[in-house]
Amino acid sequence: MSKRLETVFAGVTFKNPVALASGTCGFGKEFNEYFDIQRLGGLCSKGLTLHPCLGNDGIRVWETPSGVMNSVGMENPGIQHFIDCDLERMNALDLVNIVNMGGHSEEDYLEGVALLNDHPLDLLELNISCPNTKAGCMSFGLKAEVARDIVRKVRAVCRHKLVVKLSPNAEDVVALARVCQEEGADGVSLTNTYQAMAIDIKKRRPVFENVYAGLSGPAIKPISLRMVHQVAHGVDIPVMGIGGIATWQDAIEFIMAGAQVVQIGAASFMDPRLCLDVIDGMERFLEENKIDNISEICGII
Amino acid sequence: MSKRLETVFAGVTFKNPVALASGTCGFGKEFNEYFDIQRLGGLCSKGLTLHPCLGNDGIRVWETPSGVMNSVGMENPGIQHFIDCDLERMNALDLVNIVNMGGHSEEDYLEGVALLNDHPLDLLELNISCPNTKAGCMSFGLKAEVARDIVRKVRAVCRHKLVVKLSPNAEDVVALARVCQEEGADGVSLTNTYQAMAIDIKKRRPVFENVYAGLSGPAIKPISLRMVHQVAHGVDIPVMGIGGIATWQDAIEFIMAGAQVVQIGAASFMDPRLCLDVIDGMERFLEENKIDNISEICGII
Amino acid sequence: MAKILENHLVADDFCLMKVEADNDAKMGQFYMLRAWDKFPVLSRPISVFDSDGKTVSFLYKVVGQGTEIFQSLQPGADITIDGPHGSGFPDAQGKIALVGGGVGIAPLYLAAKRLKQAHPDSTVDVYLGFSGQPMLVDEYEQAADKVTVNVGGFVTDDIDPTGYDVIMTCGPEIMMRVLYKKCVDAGARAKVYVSMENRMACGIGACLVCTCKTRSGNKRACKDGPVMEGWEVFG
Amino acid sequence: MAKILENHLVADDFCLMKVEADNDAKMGQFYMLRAWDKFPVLSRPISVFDSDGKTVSFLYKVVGQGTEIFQSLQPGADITIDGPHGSGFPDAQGKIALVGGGVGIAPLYLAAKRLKQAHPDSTVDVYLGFSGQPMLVDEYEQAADKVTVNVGGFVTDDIDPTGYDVIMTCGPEIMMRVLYKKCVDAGARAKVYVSMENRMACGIGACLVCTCKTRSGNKRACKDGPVMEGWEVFG
Ligand SMILES: Cc1cc2nc3c(=O)[nH]c(=O)nc-3n(C[C@H](O)[C@H](O)[C@H](O)COP(=O)(O)OP(=O)(O)OC[C@H]3O[C@@H](n4cnc5c(N)ncnc54)[C@H](O)[C@@H]3O)c2cc1C
Ligand SMILES: Cc1cc2nc3c(=O)[nH]c(=O)nc-3n(C[C@H](O)[C@H](O)[C@H](O)COP(=O)(O)OP(=O)(O)OC[C@H]3O[C@@H](n4cnc5c(N)ncnc54)[C@H](O)[C@@H]3O)c2cc1C
Ligand SMILES: Cc1cc2nc3c(=O)[nH]c(=O)nc-3n(C[C@H](O)[C@H](O)[C@H](O)COP(=O)(O)O)c2cc1C
Ligand SMILES: Cc1cc2nc3c(=O)[nH]c(=O)nc-3n(C[C@H](O)[C@H](O)[C@H](O)COP(=O)(O)O)c2cc1C
Ligand code: FES
Ligand code: FES
Repeated sequence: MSKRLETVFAGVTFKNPVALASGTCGFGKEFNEYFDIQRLGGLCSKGLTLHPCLGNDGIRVWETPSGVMNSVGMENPGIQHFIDCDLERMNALDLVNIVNMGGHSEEDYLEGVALLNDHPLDLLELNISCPNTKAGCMSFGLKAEVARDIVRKVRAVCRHKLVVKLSPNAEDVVALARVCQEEGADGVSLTNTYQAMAIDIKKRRPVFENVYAGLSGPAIKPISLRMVHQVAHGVDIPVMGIGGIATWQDAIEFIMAGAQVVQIGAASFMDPRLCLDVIDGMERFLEENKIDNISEICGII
Repeated sequence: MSKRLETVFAGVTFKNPVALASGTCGFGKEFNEYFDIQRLGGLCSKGLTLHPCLGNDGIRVWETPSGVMNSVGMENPGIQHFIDCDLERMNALDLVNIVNMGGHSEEDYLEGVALLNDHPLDLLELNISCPNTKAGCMSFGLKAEVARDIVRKVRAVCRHKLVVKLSPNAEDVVALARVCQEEGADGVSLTNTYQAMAIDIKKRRPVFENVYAGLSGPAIKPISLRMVHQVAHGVDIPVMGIGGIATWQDAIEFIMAGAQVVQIGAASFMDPRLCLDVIDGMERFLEENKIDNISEICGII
Repeated sequence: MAKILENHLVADDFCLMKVEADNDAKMGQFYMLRAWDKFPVLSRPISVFDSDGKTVSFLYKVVGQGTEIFQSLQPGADITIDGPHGSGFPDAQGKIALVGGGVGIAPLYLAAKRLKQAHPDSTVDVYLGFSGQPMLVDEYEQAADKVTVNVGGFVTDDIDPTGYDVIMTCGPEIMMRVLYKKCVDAGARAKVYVSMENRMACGIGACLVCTCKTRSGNKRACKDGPVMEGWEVFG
Repeated sequence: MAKILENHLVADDFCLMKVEADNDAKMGQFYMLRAWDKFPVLSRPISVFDSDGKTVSFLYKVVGQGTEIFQSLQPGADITIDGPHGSGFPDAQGKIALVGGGVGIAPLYLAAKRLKQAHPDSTVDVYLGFSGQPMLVDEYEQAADKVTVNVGGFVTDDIDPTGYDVIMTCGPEIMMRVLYKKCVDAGARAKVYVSMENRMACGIGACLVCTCKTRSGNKRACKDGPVMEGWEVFG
């Protein structure tokens, strides 16, 4: 591979701008049985919380036209368990190790950050956008001033590079991104899933125990692309583009819209190796168009 | 047909709760060549503006996974032309005649309403949610207090029953609906299209001249359903559910979520007669489940 | 639902599909084709290549997901063909040129046949421009008086517009624009008709996504067109 | 991509598909099947009905868009089968009962075959519950010592759990729950294994949408299961 795809995001070098999105790839172990995950630019861990979390009851996944709804509800073994069992392996990999962290309360976030402070990792992705927990998480990411408060407090204690993951359900996603920039975030990533609903008309009740769940996948790509474009033009910190990316063309669209890095989520469910096709396709596109480095087309639209 | 599907919306009786959505069925003429459009419960006119409007330049439609983006930009012959050429025919039909009206400025809205005041129609659908015009329209429908102002002024002059059509891009769609209720709207309809983007990576420019365009179709159904559910639980005025409805099951979901009436937009592009399958399927569902009237399942979730 | 009778490659990426149909189409009209349930959302507009009241044929280029599905269909399979739609080419006589580029040649076959049929004394010359492998040239030669084939160049270079009463064209917009301009520049008397293949959604005139802004106002390519007068569009 | 060798109805709405495969599967494992590009998004988990190292067979019920596409496939066509995944049924011996309801009978055929093969002295009794037309009873009879068929009732009524060392079951959750309870209530010594067919996305243990909350903690049906011990799930 040439260096065509090499990208620098907030001072961190990605050998290519493709990462797997949080919650869709565990901690990388299972994907590594399919291919050498070091072919990826980055890997986002499953969303971690201070305490282990069993996640939601009931149906957790539902298919929609070109989309997938999920209601995992932040099931994870807790930050300490992650530090003990996964972090070292992830750090040893030749890719950017992005640790995704959520929380049910301010204390959760701050203690979680403190725990992670003592351990190396490349980027901390602060999830204030998960729509699947009863308390917390997304509620921090809807209103700009609420987000300001939590980002400020996290920033004050966090010694890692900090990327804030934004919700498409935010009242004003650009304002939110600006707040993150103002409060010292090193970057933002967007979008998380869209709050959505499905009803089981036979049973006459919502499919999900939480009533609502998070929609992602190709269905929502055009909306996420718009938001990434708006945010990339509204802030100076770098942006990771997420939402429905399923082809290399999709990824190039996000890059042209202003994302330095892209993340692939639900599309991996089509085929765990799909991310490799995205990387190869991007490389080919650059080559055919005689573009020496992807940064040349980043944000050109 | 039995009276199982008969619904009353803001005092107006629909023989069935299925209408065609504004902008996807013209003024009903073309569909009437396919089937007797009087089989429908209602018909929403193409969005009208005070002055004739040529609409946007460039590509106006783009397909996305399970969705359609459009950038028609309110092309229409103007309200007076509509009154002269279409209104009488639409009123003569045995269905609920819903006249959709947009505007580029406050004056446009108020003069348009005044013009329509002198002519009979069943429901006036006030479009403050079209994302496809450079000035106006959706900008009235993003923030609750901006919407309050226009709805109040329109209400003050409007002698027709008034349904406000809401944007999924609104900062807080429930707050917006409440504002409509407070200002005397007889109902709300939602959602209009989602602001979205597509990029032509070969040409390295946005597909649409306006950069952004409106996404609709099955892709966005789960999000619109969630918003309809939230709004129906947040206001007392009746709700029309719109967004990606393509099957009778979808329609029943919207009814259970709290919509009294549903509108079908992009799905008609799959087959102009699709709305008839929806009506027949709903009727069958009620019959099989021994539901005497659709109101029995309206809002049960 | 209509039954597919034939469906085969006639050149790289170009297929000819023959389908049972119970209605006749006019030259220049199109059908909305669909061979899937709900994905992709939109049906595909395809011009009538040939039509005899019992069958209708389509010449299509495989460019994306819809046409790939069309290509995969076997004879005997069903396809929904909704139409015919649109105005089609007007009747015409005298010295007629039909100028097509790429898959834009599709509607010209029936046009040539019908025009010769209706006016055996008229002459119908066909100009076909291909970027790759030429195709169906024999068929066009049977239907028309003269066929000129251009491969890899500009088919508009091959035509002297001054010799014609009527010119009908279908192809890339740039080609039609150049042709129209050539006619104007040459002071040709020929009336020029262009077929505007704008992207479509409903295909029946209800959604206004296919609008052409013309000198005689907005026109729906699907209902008022696809055939329009050259001066309206390019004048 | 694997080539389809056979694919035909074996009862109303039930199809048996035989596919070329280069790997062998264990009883109770499943594959993720996909015969389309990007729509629908998710692949479909289907249990292994039979496997011999060169071919693998699936018994599936046509219930929705994915299985409808499977049904439409002709021998010779390609399908992606990713797997085998999951733990599968454990080896066992003695008096064994395999209890299936509906399409849940699918994994029990290979289970019966493999258990008899490994332990010819063991007895394997199969209980098959159908709501409609029974199917493949001959096949199960060849593989097992005894087959009991229940049509339209509760297959769990037919079994006396006290006679068995091991019971393996697959079917609707309610059926498996009733069976487990019956074992407990009867004070049966039998170890019960249940196959949990939760909805799946990745199928490989990475996304946590298929989690079963069990008495021994959260388990991923796709990776830690689908087979789990009865007491963990229903105890
Ligand atoms: C009135 C009319 C008549 C037509 N007649 C023919 C015909 O006889 N034979 C034929 O092969 N094609 C014809 N076309 C074009 C044809 O409709 C498109 O090529 C087809 O819809 C592409 O579908 P797809 O799913 O394969 O490609 P998509 O996956 O939708 O798109 C693939 C590529 O096709 C291009 N494309 C898509 N739609 C159009 C369009 N409407 N016009 C131009 N480019 C498009 C896109 O730019 C893209 O690069 C006609 C179009 C119209 C409007
Ligand atoms: C480990 C495992 C093994 C399975 N083995 C088999 C098998 O051998 N044979 C077989 O026919 N089916 C099996 N299933 C179920 C099978 O995966 C679903 O029936 C199939 O995915 C439905 O796809 P569809 O597109 O046809 O239906 P959809 O259109 O997706 O849904 C149609 C209906 O199927 C139901 N459904 C969808 N997914 C599931 C699921 N995972 N479990 C239960 N119901 C579901 C829905 O409630 C809905 O009513 C298995 C499932 C799992 C998790
Ligand atoms: C099953 C599933 C689990 C997810 N879990 C998390 C999570 O733990 N933390 C997080 O920030 N995002 C989570 N997400 C959101 C994704 O990381 C991503 O932002 C979203 O799915 C949009 O991308 P996509 O359309 O490519 O899937 C999850 C998504 C899915 C589908
Ligand atoms: C081509 C097109 C044109 C539209 N024009 C209008 C319009 O003029 N006024 C309006 O209020 N909504 C308009 N809409 C929005 C629809 O009425 C509807 O709210 C939206 O498409 C969501 O429904 P759907 O997913 O069923 O299409 C238009 C939609 C489409 C696809
Ligand atoms: S495609 Fe809808 S009006 Fe032409
Ligand atoms: S389906 Fe993803 S973990 Fe089981």
